[in-house]
Amino acid sequence: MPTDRVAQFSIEFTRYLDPDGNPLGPLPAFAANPADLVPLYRAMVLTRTFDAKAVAFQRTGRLGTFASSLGQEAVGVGAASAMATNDVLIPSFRDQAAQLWRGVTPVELFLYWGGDERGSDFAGPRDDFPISVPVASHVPHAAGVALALKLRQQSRAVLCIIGDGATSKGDFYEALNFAGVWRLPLVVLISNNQWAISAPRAAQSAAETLAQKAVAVGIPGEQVDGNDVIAVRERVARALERARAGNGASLIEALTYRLSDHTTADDARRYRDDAEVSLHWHSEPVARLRQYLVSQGAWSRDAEEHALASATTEIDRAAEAYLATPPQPISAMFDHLFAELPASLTSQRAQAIGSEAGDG
Amino acid sequence: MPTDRVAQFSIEFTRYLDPDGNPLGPLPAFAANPADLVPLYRAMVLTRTFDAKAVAFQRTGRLGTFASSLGQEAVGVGAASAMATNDVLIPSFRDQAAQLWRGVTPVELFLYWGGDERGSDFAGPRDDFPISVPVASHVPHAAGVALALKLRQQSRAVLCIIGDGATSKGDFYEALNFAGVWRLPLVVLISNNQWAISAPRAAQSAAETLAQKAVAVGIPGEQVDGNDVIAVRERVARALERARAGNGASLIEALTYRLSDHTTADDARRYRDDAEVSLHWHSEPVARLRQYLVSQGAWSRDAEEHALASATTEIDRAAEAYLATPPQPISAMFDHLFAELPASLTSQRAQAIGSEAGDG
Amino acid sequence: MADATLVEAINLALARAMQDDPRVLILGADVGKDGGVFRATDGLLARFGPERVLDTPLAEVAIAGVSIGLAAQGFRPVAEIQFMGFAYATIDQLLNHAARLRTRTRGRLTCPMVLRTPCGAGIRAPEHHSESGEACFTNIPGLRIVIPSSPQRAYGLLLAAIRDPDPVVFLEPTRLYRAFREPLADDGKALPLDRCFTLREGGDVTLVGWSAVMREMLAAAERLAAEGIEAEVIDVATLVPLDAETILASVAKTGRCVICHEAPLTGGFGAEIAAQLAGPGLLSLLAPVERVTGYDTIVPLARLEQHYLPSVDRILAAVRRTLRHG
Amino acid sequence: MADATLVEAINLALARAMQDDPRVLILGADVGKDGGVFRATDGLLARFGPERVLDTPLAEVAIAGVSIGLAAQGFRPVAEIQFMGFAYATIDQLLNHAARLRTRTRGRLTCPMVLRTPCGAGIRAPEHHSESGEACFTNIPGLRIVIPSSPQRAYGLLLAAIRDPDPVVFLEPTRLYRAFREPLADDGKALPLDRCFTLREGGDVTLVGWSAVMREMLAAAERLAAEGIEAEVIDVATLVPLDAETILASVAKTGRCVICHEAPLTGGFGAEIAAQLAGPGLLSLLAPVERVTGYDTIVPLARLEQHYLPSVDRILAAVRRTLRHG
Ligand SMILES: Cc1ncc(C[n+]2csc(CCOP(=O)(O)OP(=O)(O)O)c2C)c(N)n1
Ligand SMILES: Cc1ncc(C[n+]2csc(CCOP(=O)(O)OP(=O)(O)O)c2C)c(N)n1
Ligand SMILES: [Mg+2]
Ligand SMILES: [Mg+2]
Repeated sequence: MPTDRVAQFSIEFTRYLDPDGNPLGPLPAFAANPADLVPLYRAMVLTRTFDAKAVAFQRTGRLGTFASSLGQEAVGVGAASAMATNDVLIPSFRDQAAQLWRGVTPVELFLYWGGDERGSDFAGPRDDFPISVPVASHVPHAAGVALALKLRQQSRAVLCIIGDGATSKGDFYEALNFAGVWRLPLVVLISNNQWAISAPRAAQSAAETLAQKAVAVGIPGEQVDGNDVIAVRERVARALERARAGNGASLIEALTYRLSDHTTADDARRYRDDAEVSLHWHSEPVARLRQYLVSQGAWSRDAEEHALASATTEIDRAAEAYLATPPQPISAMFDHLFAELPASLTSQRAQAIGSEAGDG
Repeated sequence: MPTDRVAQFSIEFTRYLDPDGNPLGPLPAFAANPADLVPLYRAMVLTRTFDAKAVAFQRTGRLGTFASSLGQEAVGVGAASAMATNDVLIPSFRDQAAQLWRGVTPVELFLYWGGDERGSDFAGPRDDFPISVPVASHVPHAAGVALALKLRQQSRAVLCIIGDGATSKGDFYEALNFAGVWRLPLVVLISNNQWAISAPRAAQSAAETLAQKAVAVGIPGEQVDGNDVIAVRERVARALERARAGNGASLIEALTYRLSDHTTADDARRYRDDAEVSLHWHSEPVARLRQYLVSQGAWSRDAEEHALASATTEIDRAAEAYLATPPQPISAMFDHLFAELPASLTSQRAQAIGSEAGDG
Repeated sequence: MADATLVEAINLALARAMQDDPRVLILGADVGKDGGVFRATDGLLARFGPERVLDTPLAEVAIAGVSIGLAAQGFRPVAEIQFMGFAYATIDQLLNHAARLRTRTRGRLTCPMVLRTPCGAGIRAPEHHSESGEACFTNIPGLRIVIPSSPQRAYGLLLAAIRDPDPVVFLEPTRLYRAFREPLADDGKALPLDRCFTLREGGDVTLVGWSAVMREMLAAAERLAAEGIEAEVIDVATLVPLDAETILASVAKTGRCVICHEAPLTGGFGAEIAAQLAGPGLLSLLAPVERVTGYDTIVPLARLEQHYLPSVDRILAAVRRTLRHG
Repeated sequence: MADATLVEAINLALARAMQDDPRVLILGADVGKDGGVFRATDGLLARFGPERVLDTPLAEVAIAGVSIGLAAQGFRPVAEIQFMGFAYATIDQLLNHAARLRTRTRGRLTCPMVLRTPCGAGIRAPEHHSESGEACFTNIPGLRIVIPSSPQRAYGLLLAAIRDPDPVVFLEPTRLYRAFREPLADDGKALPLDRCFTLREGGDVTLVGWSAVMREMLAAAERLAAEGIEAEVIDVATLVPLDAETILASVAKTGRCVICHEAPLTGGFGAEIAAQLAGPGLLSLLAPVERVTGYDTIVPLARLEQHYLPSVDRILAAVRRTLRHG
């Protein structure tokens, strides 16, 4: 049969530290001095502490439904630490690790998950988007922001984080295709935690890897060990540099695992074996980096105790501040809807405020 | 850097006849006897004759906006001739070649494009879908029909035809991903005519081929010369057999060219060089197969004249029949909306019929 | 005859429909082992198997579109979209295809599908999980739009929706999923899809609405009864096709009407009912028609949510305004 | 001051907005060299270059979503969707994001975008090209919905929409694109986005509507005038936010109202206007409010299309019914 091979592709996987924290080869420059990795470690600990507190608050009725990132801390910390301050983060609902690194405060996160819109009015990264609850619906926004940066000829890039389930959605695909056509300064990072609520990775797509979805839109795609914060940071940094340099978008699939329930409203035991979860505890990211730091004499039991203590103090203070924050006035419901409230809504606003006493 | 190659892919391109109709190698079994290819040739001629008449009718106000398939006849005829009668066709708006082969009558096509819904009530292939005008929105339907066939354990398959522009849409991608996960008996055929109205192929996606979009969903993808009816039929037949045998979905990109304006409402000169069009006339499918048949002594000037004459007669007869078909009664607007017209609509129906005289 | 919550009634109706008709299938994200994020499909996978309860990838457009293909082939798919906030993406498929496949083919192909999705606020849910978006679907000819407000009506109306030969959008108020129980006979009896339900009779004022806020309407009626004011309470239940007759007949009797829904006021479906009263019903009206609804704002997050929802007090205030006339 | 058609007015407004404000961008399929399938963007690529007139791949969801990202970054994207039939896919992005980005972030990020799309029947277009789907957008808080019905209003309202700091859905009646010309001063003057337009004054009956059918309403008013009946004709133009005052004031004067739109009756936005009359406007009504609209059916293909559209005769018949009262 007269056929020619017209195109070829391959997907690579990168990892620097094995699950026990042993280096598999020379580490990238930023990791040359183990002490420089301590901030990454502290950030993962802070995230884990925040998650634990948030789950506890939800259980005791002080927070709404919450999505823990337990086991995925390296994805967010590795990626955010690879970003420049003026890059833009467009996160999903499980990306508190990245948000905290970017300067979103724990108080703001508590407020948001506690049902207060002010939690998305970040004092810190003003261009960063609020988290996207509708899965993958923010990837087009990320493409739009990236287009804005490109049109202004700024050397800035956009990082958009999504889950494995999000890769099944058309908006993810359409936006990635735009990014390919326009060579946008965009990096889409898939935090593949192997589950989308009860759907295991294999039920989400017949694709052998999620990284290869890049092939469909003609951009580079690769896999990285999402529990190896060094690998995540190195690969995301490279992709962001590429983007800022005008060489276009890329897709990175970080392989990690959701050690928690999907959210506090979920009971994973209905669909997932505990055995599988226990297995994955062996490769979780915090212990992995700790083991490496300890092996390099850059970390100690003391340091660990101090780190945990200071993280706990910081989160507890934030929790207090959150609980002490009075709710917004009812009028807030109307006051951010438009730049200027249309005349037709002033009576509704008055009614709502008036009903304050009687109602609720 | 510690990296492993974890996946590899390649895309192949198939062609049996070169643009001058010279075989590049042994032909598939169905083409062993040149005489067996004559029905394919006649079908392409019939389609081209229908298109010419439809365009003429539109120009003279006897038909609505119409999309000619000039230059793409081999895609539809090759693919449809590879289908079993009880396979299901889910076509786009430029797939009259496939529809005619499947038994949709020229009268039905004229009625449809003339603005009469009865044109989609095919007397022939009852399971085939009406053409889809919203680009790519029918690919999910094709996946659904394929799922139905699979659940009933029938050895039937679905052929869905789309354009190159359609491959940028999320519904195409979502449906193809479902087909991958569920190993559906579905073949999606891209009639890549290099243009989506004014958007050239390169502006549609940075992907080197459209066939490689299959990689994103873990199904086989390949390219075929869409102006070589033998190649199209052979590759589509193989993919359909694979589907019927329970081995899942595949994606085929047929490379062809839109020799006409996008539709009768379009003026391609606004965005496309005539030089490019002339160039592509050299590789158009009808002449290519004719040259092969002639070289094999299976076709002659006489045969050609007869073929054209009979095609013209058939299309003219159909055109007459279409023009002679009175419009539906106004009540038709209501009578196919629901299985049973809700009481709340009976008065609207009466009003519409009543206004027949006064109105319009 | 056991008591059931609304979500249990949905589950019973689904099981009954699947048992009665092998063409009925369920598909959606997490509808299998997980039993749906609200447990509406709990146990159905175990009972009917993976060929009739299909977990899908996470893609609402395809869930709707695949259902259309299944329906055209003679199946009776019941698709679940996890929250209304994610159902808007399916409007394209519903409007351009499901609602008109029969019309487009003059009846050759039809689309007997049901698209189920939870709606409404009041459960302190995350962002995008509290909308009442029914008005995005009520001006789409070819669709039926149904919203039950009790376990019994949920059961009977869902059975009717599944048996209906045309597409139905079936909205389920999350606030009522587990709010209360009702005796429910799992007898396979469907309720009519073209009829309002009069929950309480009264001659002084008509309260008409749908979805979760029916509870506040009934509570308001109680309070009024204590004052000797008899309110007639009507659950529209099937918004499209609308049973205007029942509403008009009630207002012909009471002369006063308060329309109540959780969705925003402007362009909400309550306007259609008010329009019926301004038209055919005008001569019955003794007082201006009142609408008590959600405000024309985004539903606030949990901390302010309850101030958005129509309250018993707002309903009572509206009723009192209507009673001041004539 | 040259005469212009509606589509030429759109083109002039786009050019003016781009010239006045470097943040204004145009994006969509075929908006570049081709100048848009209706030529609304004709010449803009040549004049403003490929960095401000962007041809996109064929993907409506992304066109809307990318516009949101651009707007959040301070650009003023004007996105074109080729036909309303393909705009429904963007409701998810408009409702869940564009309409609430300001609300979600307490004003930190905003969404000053315009989504333009042609709407309506009457040009013998192919399937899915003739819908009037405005009611799918009018119950979405945070969005403005605008439909001009003349070249002058198209020009002034589009300028206002582009300058507005919040998202606007701008619908353009294809039937009017080239139906008639009007003197148009390309003076960069915007028209208010919160006001109805009274096209003709009269004391006997109020005709209120929007989009292409304004022409039939004006023709009906002519015919009535010949009989000595003075109709006041109001073009709502901006459906949301609705200027109910102007309509109520007119009906307070006339006591009679006929609402007209091309979209289907049930759940159409005309119901909102009737609801205003049944509420605050009730005491002015001397006759039942009439609605003359498209039927609750799929818009038929070309051969029956004209029987679907509201006609002058249907409007006149409705007016006569209102005049029989009081
Ligand atoms: C469009 C959409 N559909 C459904 C949901 C409900 N939902 C919330 S999270 C989730 C699973 C997401 O899985 P994945 O993308 O892998 O992210 P993860 O939760 O694993 O972080 C679903 C289905 C949603 N939020 N958005
Ligand atoms: C969803 C959608 N968007 C826009 C259009 C308008 N439109 C009709 S055909 C077309 C181009 C389609 O290009 P392609 O898929 O390559 O098919 P071709 O016309 O080349 O056969 C467009 C944009 C449409 N019909 N559907
Ligand atoms: Mg996941
Ligand atoms: Mg094409």
